[in-house]
Amino acid sequence: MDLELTDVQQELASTVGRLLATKYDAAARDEVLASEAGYSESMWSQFAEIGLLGLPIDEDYDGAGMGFAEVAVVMEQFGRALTLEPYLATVVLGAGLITAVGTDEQKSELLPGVAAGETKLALAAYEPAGRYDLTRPGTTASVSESGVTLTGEKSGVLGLGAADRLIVSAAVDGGVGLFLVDPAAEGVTIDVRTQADGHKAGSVLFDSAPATRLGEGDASAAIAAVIDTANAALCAEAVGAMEASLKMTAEYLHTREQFGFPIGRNQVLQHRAADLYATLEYAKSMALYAKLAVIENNPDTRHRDVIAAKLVIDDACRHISQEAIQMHGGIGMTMEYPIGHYAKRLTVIARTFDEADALTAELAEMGGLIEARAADLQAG
Amino acid sequence: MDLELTDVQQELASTVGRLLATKYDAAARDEVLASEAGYSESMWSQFAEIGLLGLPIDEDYDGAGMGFAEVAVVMEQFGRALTLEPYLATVVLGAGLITAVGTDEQKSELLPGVAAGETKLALAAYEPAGRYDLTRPGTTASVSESGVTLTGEKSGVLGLGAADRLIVSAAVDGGVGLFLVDPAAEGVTIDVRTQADGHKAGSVLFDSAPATRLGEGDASAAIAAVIDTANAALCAEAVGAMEASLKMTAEYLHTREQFGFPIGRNQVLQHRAADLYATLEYAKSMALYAKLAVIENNPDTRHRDVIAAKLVIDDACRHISQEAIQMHGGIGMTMEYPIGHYAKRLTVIARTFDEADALTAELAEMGGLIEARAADLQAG
Amino acid sequence: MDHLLSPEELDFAHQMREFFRTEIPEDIRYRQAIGQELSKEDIVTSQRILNKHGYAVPNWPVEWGGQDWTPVQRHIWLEEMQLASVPTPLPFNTAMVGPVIATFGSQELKERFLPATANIDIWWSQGFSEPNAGSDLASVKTSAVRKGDKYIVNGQKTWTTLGQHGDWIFNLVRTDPDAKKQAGISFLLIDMKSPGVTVRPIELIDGGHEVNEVFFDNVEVPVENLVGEENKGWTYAKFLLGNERTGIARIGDSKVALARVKAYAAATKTSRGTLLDDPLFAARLTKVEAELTALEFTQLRILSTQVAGDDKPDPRSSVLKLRGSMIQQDISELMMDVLGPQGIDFVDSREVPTGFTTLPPGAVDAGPHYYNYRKVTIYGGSSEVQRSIISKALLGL
Amino acid sequence: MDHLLSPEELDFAHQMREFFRTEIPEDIRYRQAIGQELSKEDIVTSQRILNKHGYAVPNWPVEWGGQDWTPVQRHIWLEEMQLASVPTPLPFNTAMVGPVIATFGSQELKERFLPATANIDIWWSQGFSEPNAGSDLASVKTSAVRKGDKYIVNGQKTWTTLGQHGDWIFNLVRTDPDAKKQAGISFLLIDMKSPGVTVRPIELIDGGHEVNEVFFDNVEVPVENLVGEENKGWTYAKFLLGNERTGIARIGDSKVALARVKAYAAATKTSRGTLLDDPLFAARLTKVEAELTALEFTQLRILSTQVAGDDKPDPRSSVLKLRGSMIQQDISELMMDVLGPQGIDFVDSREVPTGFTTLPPGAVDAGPHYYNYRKVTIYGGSSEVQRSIISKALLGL
Repeated sequence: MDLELTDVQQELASTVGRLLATKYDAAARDEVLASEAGYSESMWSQFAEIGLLGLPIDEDYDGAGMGFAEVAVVMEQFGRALTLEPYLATVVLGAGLITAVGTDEQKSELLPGVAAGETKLALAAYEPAGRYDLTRPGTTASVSESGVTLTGEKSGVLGLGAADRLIVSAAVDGGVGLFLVDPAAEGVTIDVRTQADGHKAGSVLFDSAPATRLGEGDASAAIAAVIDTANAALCAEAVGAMEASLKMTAEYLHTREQFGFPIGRNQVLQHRAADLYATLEYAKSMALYAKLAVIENNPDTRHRDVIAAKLVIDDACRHISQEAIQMHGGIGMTMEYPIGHYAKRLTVIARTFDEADALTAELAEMGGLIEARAADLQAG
Repeated sequence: MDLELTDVQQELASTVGRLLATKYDAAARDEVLASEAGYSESMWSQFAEIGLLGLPIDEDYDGAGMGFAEVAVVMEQFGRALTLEPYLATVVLGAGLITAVGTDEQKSELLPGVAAGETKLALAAYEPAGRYDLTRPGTTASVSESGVTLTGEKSGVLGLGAADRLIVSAAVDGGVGLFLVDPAAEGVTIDVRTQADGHKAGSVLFDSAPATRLGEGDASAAIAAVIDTANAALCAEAVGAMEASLKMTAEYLHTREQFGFPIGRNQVLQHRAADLYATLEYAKSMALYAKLAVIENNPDTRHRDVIAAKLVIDDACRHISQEAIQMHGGIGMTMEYPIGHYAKRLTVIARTFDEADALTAELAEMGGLIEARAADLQAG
Repeated sequence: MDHLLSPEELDFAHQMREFFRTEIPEDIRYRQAIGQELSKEDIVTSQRILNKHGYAVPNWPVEWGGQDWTPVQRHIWLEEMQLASVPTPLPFNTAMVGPVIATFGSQELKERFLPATANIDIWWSQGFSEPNAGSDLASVKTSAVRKGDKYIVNGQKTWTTLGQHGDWIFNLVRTDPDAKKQAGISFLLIDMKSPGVTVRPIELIDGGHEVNEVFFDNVEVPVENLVGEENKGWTYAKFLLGNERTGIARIGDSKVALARVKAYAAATKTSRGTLLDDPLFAARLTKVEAELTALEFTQLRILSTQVAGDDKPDPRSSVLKLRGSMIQQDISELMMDVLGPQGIDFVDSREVPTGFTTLPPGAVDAGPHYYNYRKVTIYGGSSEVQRSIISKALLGL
Repeated sequence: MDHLLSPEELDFAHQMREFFRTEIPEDIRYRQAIGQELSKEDIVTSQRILNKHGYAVPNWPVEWGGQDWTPVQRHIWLEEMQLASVPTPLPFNTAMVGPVIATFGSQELKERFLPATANIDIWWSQGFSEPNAGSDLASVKTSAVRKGDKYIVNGQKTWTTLGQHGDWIFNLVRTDPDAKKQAGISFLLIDMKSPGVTVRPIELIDGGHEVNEVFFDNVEVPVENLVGEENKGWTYAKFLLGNERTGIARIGDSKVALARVKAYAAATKTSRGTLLDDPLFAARLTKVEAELTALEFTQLRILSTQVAGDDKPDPRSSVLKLRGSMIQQDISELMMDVLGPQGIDFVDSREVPTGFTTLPPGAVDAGPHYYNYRKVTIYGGSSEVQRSIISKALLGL
């Protein structure tokens, strides 16, 4: 049994970690945050250069041909530095779906550009009325001889604004299809918003907008799978952000003095920090659990295991983000101090793709993780 | 606005408190606990002497003609001393139901005996298959010319063993009726058990057991009302037991030394004790809330308010009983030290008549305590 | 609560209810009710109406505009005000500097400041906290050195709420650098238009501008602006901090906020019905409702004791702060959960470009509110401070 | 977990699974599975079978019956044993005194005690805790005064688990009253049949007899019963307490217990279906399931690091104890909630007089178990001690 990172993964972690430590410190990040685009094109190019953007893309399409394990390594580092670039949108969701359902031609057209840092993608799948539901899009595709057009509204589109191409889910043939849309095309209106964590997202309106079908057949399973993968990626990112939050909080407790001694001498804060540490360990374990589930990709257990992981991690995000601010006191609520930025990202992660109550109910309905069994009862 | 006890109530509290302080200390209680009957006849007589048993009974039937406010005062004192006598069973449930639905004749026959300490009662309403449900008894009453007989099984009968007369709910006329049964009669089998807290309760089997109808008509509302009253009484008892638990825990923290100083110097224990104090305040407030609801007896809100109170108090029972043991350490788990006895009573109270999850769901379904309202939304 | 009140108290409650709902402009109450940030003008308008009718500063001496009310009446006044979504009078004026001047100030100071303070002709700011002081308020470093008939003030204050609107600021300053910590502090009133006063906004994670840093660079302050005696300022500060402990639970506000959560939840569709029907959400909401009731009755029990004449400090006031702030945070979190994916963005308005679906109610304030309310367990005596107070009373350690 | 194992590890797991489920008598495993208290005979029978096959003391040196297993193999051994409801070998023998004698004892002591200890021919009791010591184990007061070739032992031990079955007891005794706390302590083996040894039961709130007080009244103990050197006992005690930290999470046991809760809940009717369908109960259960998985993977991550060769003490072991004990308590509470009104009574058997409804599964053990499990956050290093360990490692304070 070996659950540690491979040498290659460790090297990857160090490479990304070093890059971010030098180029993406709090001051650099503040600049990115304040920028119109909300992310750094220059960082994006550097991500491309060191191969992060093509990491999970097949070698045939200029990618590195690696797997989710490596993506998770990158996401954890991104979480640590709180990067703002649309990696999840472009590489995990976008390239993930193209890889899953795209035709060879579509892959050839789009994936090399992603790997090279030239093409950004966004998945437009959620809708204003649907909350977190992906299975019943109100957006419809209309197929005629002159081509396909889409009509409807999407919301919560991560990476909107930066995206060169949208992947849009729509009702078609009694099921759900995926479509490629140029956000600059006629009939497409975008409304980019800024999330609490600084990430750009937003809504898109399609009014008979020209579209191309991505792959063929019903895409529901592919969408569900890519959201599982993205959730596992968020788990990794959350772990990075929580580890950084705890480290920062521990340092603060160690150095901040009040009434003449470091506030970390307060036993109450020590014990609460210990609880945060335990919570972080749980989160790390469940990020690993989600990662293994995505890699194994067992259709009977993947979704179940990922939501179990996200559930624990949502709780951890809440616990650590709230306590980190409380233990910092007022300074933790200011934009000039980093801990609040972490708290905001963690709060958003716990509300991205799902909500904890619904995950809990869903996991329970799926039968949970442990089989009911009592020696003095018939199975039932 | 005056929420304090009246002078009479304060006097009552002192009288009961003094009696119990002198006659019902931990050693005396241990003896009662170890006895076959599980309660003290001598204490029962003294309760009768100072008028506690007839407290809420009408003066026409030799009672004091007081109300639930005074019963709550007594219950709180009983909670503080952790008395084992079947007061709830006899006075609150038994006499309460007879007062509510009994005929004048039945009241004359039974209530003076209760007030005098000569008659004990028990309500047999729960059934093994019904969990906490009271509305659909499987026990049936069969009415013929020779009289009424009951057939069925009851469980969770508080005060069983001591009771001279059982009040039994049974299906009759398409509704629920109440019946008086002599536990010594033919066709009645009783199985007395000891609860975790030392109180006696148990099951009764009726096999065409002779019975007399208590009052007439459907008794569902009366049963629901008396359970609300009993729940409010348990709230008061729980407050007494929790206050004693917290006092004992605070004293322990103050006097117990480890590593050379009182363990209460540990800031962690100080803050956790403070949380217990806050929890106790909530419990006191909700015991008051339940008491006012029972006294006001508004049919639209009484049940709702009582379960809201019990819900908060169940949580408080859990918080305080668990933390009181944890803060005592191993000694708190021994029978020779009182705190564990309090913990057991509190654990049982939180599971008497209801369970917290079900209360929460019920309160939610009743619409909760606060009306939904938003200035920017139509009422809906 | 009505059924607990005496007939006189009930009359009073009806009178207040009627007053707040008819005299305070509906648009102000509407903005307050739906969680919009109020402008300075809103706050001033509202308070001046209150003051005109004698309802701005009931806790002050009657001579200066106060009311000879019982604790229960004061509670009713505040509760009804919050339930009517009337903005409460500016606490820096009415609960802080006003009572201090009224109690410890000279007749001259009273005449000069109290009417203007009650009527919010002066908007007061608070200059207590300093950088890195945290809960250790007595570690004042801002100095006031007497030079003739002036003090020369140098130093920095922080966390000055709404300081951007401030006309005057009341400060703790160190007038005797050699005295021990609490000694050597004075209570000084400073005109914020004085040369050398600079206000710098602190940007908070909720995206708003609520608090400020205030810098004093050789600011000249006339000695007559000293309240009470030199070096006795800590006494006045403690008096100030001990005021109005029961109002701190903000129960009326929490009721309004929770009613709003509930109404939105009932209007929020999920895949299985409305969010209010969702068993897990409903359970969390219901527990908070029950706890809010417990909090309210804790407050009423304290009031009831006060009526009975016991006026010594009560650890139960700390329970009100400790639990009241938790409940405020819980409600802010429930509101976030109602909004779900639509509570993630920071937007200025529910309006969207043509054709897009309008954002749901709460979309503007749910997120900022949640982040902003992280403060309620930190300020005004953090939860940690409250627990220490309670345990001291409880354990005597 | 199987899919995480290497082929060799998987073979090993299958071998263990098979062994435990075929060689250990089914009636013992059944009693263990449904929460019945096991008799001394059950425990002895089971351990002797294990020992016969070399599976009682894998953590010991191979020369004394141990196995040269990897940490992962040891984990598999324990996990499969718990999943098969096989009672784990008596920890006083196998995890405590055995390793101490094997590491610090003389050759003579080893020969005399180790085989009998592994085979539970001697039932060991633990004589560490003393009245009022609590977590302060080094405050040993029981004295052993050397007189010729004997020690004269006087004093009292407490919390001696299953001491009523004990043949021998290993003790911390004070041999140098003048030395500082931790110095002056020795590790002494005492035959419990010696004159002057009295065992008195401590009655616990769960109604059972699990722990004891042990009194020593001028007990004569041959000096050859000293382990290692005089006054070095604290070193051996620390070694003992540091052993087997990963097993402390009891994950296999918790899985079995949770599966049982779930099966009972599915069989429990409520007014709306089964308890397992109740959204609030199911949510609580599901959260505990997810947390138990998190705990398991935390344990596996530690094991994985151990494989990689890092053997220094790890604050994550304290996480295992802290959270593992919480989960055990949570499960015991869920079980209480499954039983509902029928978990309130203390009964010896599910059997009832003729005609009455048989009590549901769990009715006998749910309550006592809940009360008994209050101990798991107290003993073996309380939760408070674990938090202090973690924060020390984390904050270095």
